[in-house]
Amino acid sequence: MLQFVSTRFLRALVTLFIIVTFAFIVLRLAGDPAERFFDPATPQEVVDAFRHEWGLDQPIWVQFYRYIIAVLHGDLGNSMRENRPAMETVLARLPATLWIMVPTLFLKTIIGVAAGMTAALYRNSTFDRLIMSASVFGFTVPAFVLALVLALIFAVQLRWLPSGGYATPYHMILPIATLSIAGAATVARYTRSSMVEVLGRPFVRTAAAKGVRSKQVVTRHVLPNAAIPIVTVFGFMLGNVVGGAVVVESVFSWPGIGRLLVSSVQSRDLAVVQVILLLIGVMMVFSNLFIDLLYGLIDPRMRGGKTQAA
Amino acid sequence: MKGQLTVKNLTRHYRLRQRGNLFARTKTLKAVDGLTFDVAPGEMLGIVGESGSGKSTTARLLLGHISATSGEVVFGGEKVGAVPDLAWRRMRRRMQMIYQDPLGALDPRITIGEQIGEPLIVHFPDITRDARRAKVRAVMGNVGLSSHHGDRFPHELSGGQRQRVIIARALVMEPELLVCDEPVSALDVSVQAQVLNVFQDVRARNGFTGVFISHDLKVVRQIADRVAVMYLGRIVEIGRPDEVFHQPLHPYSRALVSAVPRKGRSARERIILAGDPPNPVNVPPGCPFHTRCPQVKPVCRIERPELMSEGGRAVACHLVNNPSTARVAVADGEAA
Amino acid sequence: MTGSTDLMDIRGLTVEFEGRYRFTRALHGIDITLKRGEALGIVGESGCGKSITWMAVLGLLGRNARVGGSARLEGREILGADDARLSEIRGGRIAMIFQDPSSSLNPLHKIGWQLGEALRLHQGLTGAAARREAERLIDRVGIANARQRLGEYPHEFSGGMNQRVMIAMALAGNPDLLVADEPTTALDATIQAQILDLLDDLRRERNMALVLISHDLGMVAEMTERVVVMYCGRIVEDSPTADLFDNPAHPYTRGLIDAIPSIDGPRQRLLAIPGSVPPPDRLPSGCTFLSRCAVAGPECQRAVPTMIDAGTGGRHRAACVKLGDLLPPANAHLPAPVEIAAELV
Amino acid sequence: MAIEQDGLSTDGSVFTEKSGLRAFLQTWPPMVILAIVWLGLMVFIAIFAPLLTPYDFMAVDVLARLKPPVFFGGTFNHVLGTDQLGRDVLSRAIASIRVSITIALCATLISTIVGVTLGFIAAYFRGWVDQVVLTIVDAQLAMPFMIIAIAVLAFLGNSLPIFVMLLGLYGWEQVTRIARGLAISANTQGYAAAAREIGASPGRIYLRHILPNISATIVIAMTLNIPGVILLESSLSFLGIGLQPPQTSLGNMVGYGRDYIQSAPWIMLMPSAVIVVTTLSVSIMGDWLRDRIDPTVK
Repeated sequence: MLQFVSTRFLRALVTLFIIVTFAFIVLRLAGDPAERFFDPATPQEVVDAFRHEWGLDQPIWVQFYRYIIAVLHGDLGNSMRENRPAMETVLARLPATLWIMVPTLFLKTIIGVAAGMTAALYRNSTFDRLIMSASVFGFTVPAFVLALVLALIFAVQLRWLPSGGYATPYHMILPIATLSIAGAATVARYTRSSMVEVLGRPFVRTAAAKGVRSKQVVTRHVLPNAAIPIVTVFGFMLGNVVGGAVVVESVFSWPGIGRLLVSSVQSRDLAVVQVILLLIGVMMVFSNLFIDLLYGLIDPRMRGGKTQAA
Repeated sequence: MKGQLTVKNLTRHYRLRQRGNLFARTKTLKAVDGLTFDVAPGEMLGIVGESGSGKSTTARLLLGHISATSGEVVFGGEKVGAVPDLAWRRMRRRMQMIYQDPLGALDPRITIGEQIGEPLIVHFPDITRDARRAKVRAVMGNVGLSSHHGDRFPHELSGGQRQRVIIARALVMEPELLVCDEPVSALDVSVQAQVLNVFQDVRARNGFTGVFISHDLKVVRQIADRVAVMYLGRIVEIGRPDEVFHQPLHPYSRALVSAVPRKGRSARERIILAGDPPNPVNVPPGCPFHTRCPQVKPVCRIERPELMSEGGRAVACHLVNNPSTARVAVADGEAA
Repeated sequence: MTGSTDLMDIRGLTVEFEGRYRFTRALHGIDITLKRGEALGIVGESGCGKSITWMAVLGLLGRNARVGGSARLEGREILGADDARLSEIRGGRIAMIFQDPSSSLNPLHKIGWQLGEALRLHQGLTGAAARREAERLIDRVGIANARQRLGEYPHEFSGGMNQRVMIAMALAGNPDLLVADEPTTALDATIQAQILDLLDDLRRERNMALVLISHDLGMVAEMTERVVVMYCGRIVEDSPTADLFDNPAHPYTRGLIDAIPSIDGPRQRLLAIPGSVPPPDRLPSGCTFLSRCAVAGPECQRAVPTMIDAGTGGRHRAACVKLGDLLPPANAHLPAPVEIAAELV
Repeated sequence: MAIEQDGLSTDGSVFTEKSGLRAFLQTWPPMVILAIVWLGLMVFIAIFAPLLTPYDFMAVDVLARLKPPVFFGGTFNHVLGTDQLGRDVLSRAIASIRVSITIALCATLISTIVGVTLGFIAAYFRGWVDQVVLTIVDAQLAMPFMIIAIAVLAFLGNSLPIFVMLLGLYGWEQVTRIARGLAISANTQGYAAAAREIGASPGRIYLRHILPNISATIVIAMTLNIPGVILLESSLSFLGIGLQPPQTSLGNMVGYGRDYIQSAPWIMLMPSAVIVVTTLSVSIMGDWLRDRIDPTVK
């Protein structure tokens, strides 16, 4: 088990390193930022000072080394717009994003798993077709369309809910609803296909043949096995929520990280963009690590360390 | 044209790593551990054994599909290598293999006729289309496929017909050596009989040297001139099928033969071995079979018996080769 | 109930599977009667409906199957029984084990848990009592070190060991009938011998009926008292085991016997049945064996043959209209059908 | 038909036919037919867009601003109304469909080529090359592509070629995994092993044997990738970091229309509907293709 954990941990570190390297490469590919962001009229000293601050006058590998060190210290430059460390700017916006992400994760998991399970158990019934059609619809509708349509109905027409802002709990409802509907659709689809696959495996037949009631076959034998693939795609689903948050926050004027990202891109506040990129990377890597460990906990085959032909 | 196949001290070890682990010690799996045998020109050698005995690894080693850890395979005076160079390609023309799963070994998107002709395209690019077609038709006739099958796709044929296609594809090169790995195991009894008959017919016609691997003793007896019994990567007994199957000398061969069901015998007469074969990663010291042998003697746990031949028959067992030593060792063991 | 009553009585069992365009019949009316403690073998090549018969009886076929006919356990109909009654029968009266034991056990649960579940369901045992009984059963099926092994997972067991666990689980409900569906197909020869030996012992010691489904005629011959031969979803021959091998009546049975190479006796060319088993949607009309039969005549096309007496005492029956012509020269081999004739599809 | 149970039947196979309509509907579900018709229409529009637009999609007509569609008080001059600059919504939608569909197809083509190439390289070399490819795949999976795309656009700016190349990286990892997996399984026990045994060269094995065999699965993966690309493109354009004016795309239209959600919702609803119906159609068709054609899911 210790070896299992250490291997996973090492893999997470490698992934993190790749993401950091990626951020660095993109940064450098963009060319000399000094030339991009100062118009030719800017005094040379200002440009040079900027270059020096970013270490742009050093050889590339020194820049990379310094970059890594800086990243490790959490020192990622200043936000040009707010003139304070980019990290601070981003962290200030984090709570708003978590306020909609965490409820969304819960909601979509519960709704998605329940719907997917029911669909799998009553496969090819009208109910199954209904759920599956709804789920296809749920994940092919772009988040911004869904957000706008919900806003149009509940805010503009019915005037039940506010169309944007960050003041009362009511403001949370539409963003969360938008993200949950799309997310639940994906979860339902995975759950169904995973359940259907497990239902066809020989040990399910064995359980039925030894006299386990249908209901218990599902709860005791099928569900734990179906959970494995569902858990493994959870990281991917988290990514979906993060991606969707960017759009939804923009539509509902929700002051979270997603909206910050978009506005920073538009105003070319690269330091902030970079911090957000790395922050999301770290979050994703650790949630994937957590999922891997969870996976090992559910499935005894993963932790046994059984030898296998190379 | 035939050639002699000589195998000397052939060994294939695999290094194993703990699954999903970067730091673990590696272990060695001895899939094939010191095989020595020859197959005379035109002879068919059968190899029997259970899973993990190294039969399939042997097949791939013989054809240079994988490289040997040590030892060598010589066919018709030329060493069989595993590096895909010019010599390897030249050897490929002379040696062919037949697989267990006929559907998997055929490309589902290419017609039967083209697949049978493919070795010709690969090795003799200059041959004309018509000559190739004629050759393919002739070979198909030999294995009992009619020419209209040539335009079909593998999924349109039955299991037995597919296996005939595999045989035809191997035969189109007029190979001098044919290695067959469980060629009839996936087939139903009635179809298995058809394919075995095809084997005998094409052998009578083409006269290649052959190695026939199977877990089914009855099938091997039907087809082979000599049979080798493998256990944990080693040959424990080798001889003519009638001798080995009627008077097996090695205790393992004896158990294997007694496990073959036959009518008019009660199930009670089987020799039941205890336990599973050991994992090839942990081959026990001494005789590899001693953990399950009903007649185990103390010497078997210490000393590995050599394969000793006597008049075309060879056994690797202390009890058979050197009964006196075994007895003495027993006495020693009791004294100690 | 006395020992002489029939344990199972299957009448006119049909199964149809839903395809894209239509339902295709896979079983065409199966009749099997099974006595208490009897060992019955069911043989036939793959696709003949051997397993489907018993899966249908236990209601283990999926939703896309339509089952018809009747199956009575001690006179009570069990086809179409509700979930509660079916779960009492499954494992409690009729237990079933399958081929490929390693994937037939739940990979996420310990062996002891899986065995305990069966004990709780059929004997109401829990806690220490269940544990003791589980240890006893595991020990009985020949797994050493029972206490420790119960805490392990199926992937830590070999295929043969897993099949022993399956058998122990089947015994947990003290069933009257054990259906073993190709129990040794995935196992090595020496392990196969161990499992068969165990099944034979258990059957005798518990006076349990055994249905052994296998494609291996030799294995069935050793293990059973009576054999049913199936072909294309029908029973073509039903006979006491000894009689079947001495006087095979149906040409298909003869073909099967002749197609197996022998381990002793003179080595001779095999007499193969030409062609292969047709899929259920491409059966010929009349006798389904017609296209592969060496002795078929025009009368075979007229109707599906019924089961008629093929020997003395009415215990040996076969479904072949040529039976009368075939019977006299018993034991004589049929003429070799075709050399390696081109197969026509 | 003879009665089966009494054993006097002469039938071979016994079938219970489903009714003709039921069989037809199970083979060709109505949704699938609708999806195919819609996609055909989209492709038709994408090809013949310049011939179909009643107005130049950039033509500004200040006198006809924010005209509603027909049946909502509008006239037949502008069937779907006009936007805030008086541009014809129908013409803009047709031009946008052309741009969006073209981008989606190009991007998917790029990602498929990248994916198959990397998958084959990994399968052919195995060993550390394989490990490197797998690690990159893992890293790609670990990051939401949306975030990567936004970051890249922020740093590199967004010209059309960069935008298409970037979208072309969406979904490559799925194709790589599929191609690698199928190639390895064909190599270890299947027809590719047999071809190598015969003596065929790697080029012959991969191009003549493996590629044709996995093409069905790859095409299906491509089909299922298209909705993702459309969503990504329209989301980015919606946020104003994707395609820039005067270029127009469906997401772009929604983005600019959202300011008029109260006064002129049709500007936003029309392109939204096209996006939804198109992605829906592609998904429905992809699922249907997978169920019907792909042998690996059976």
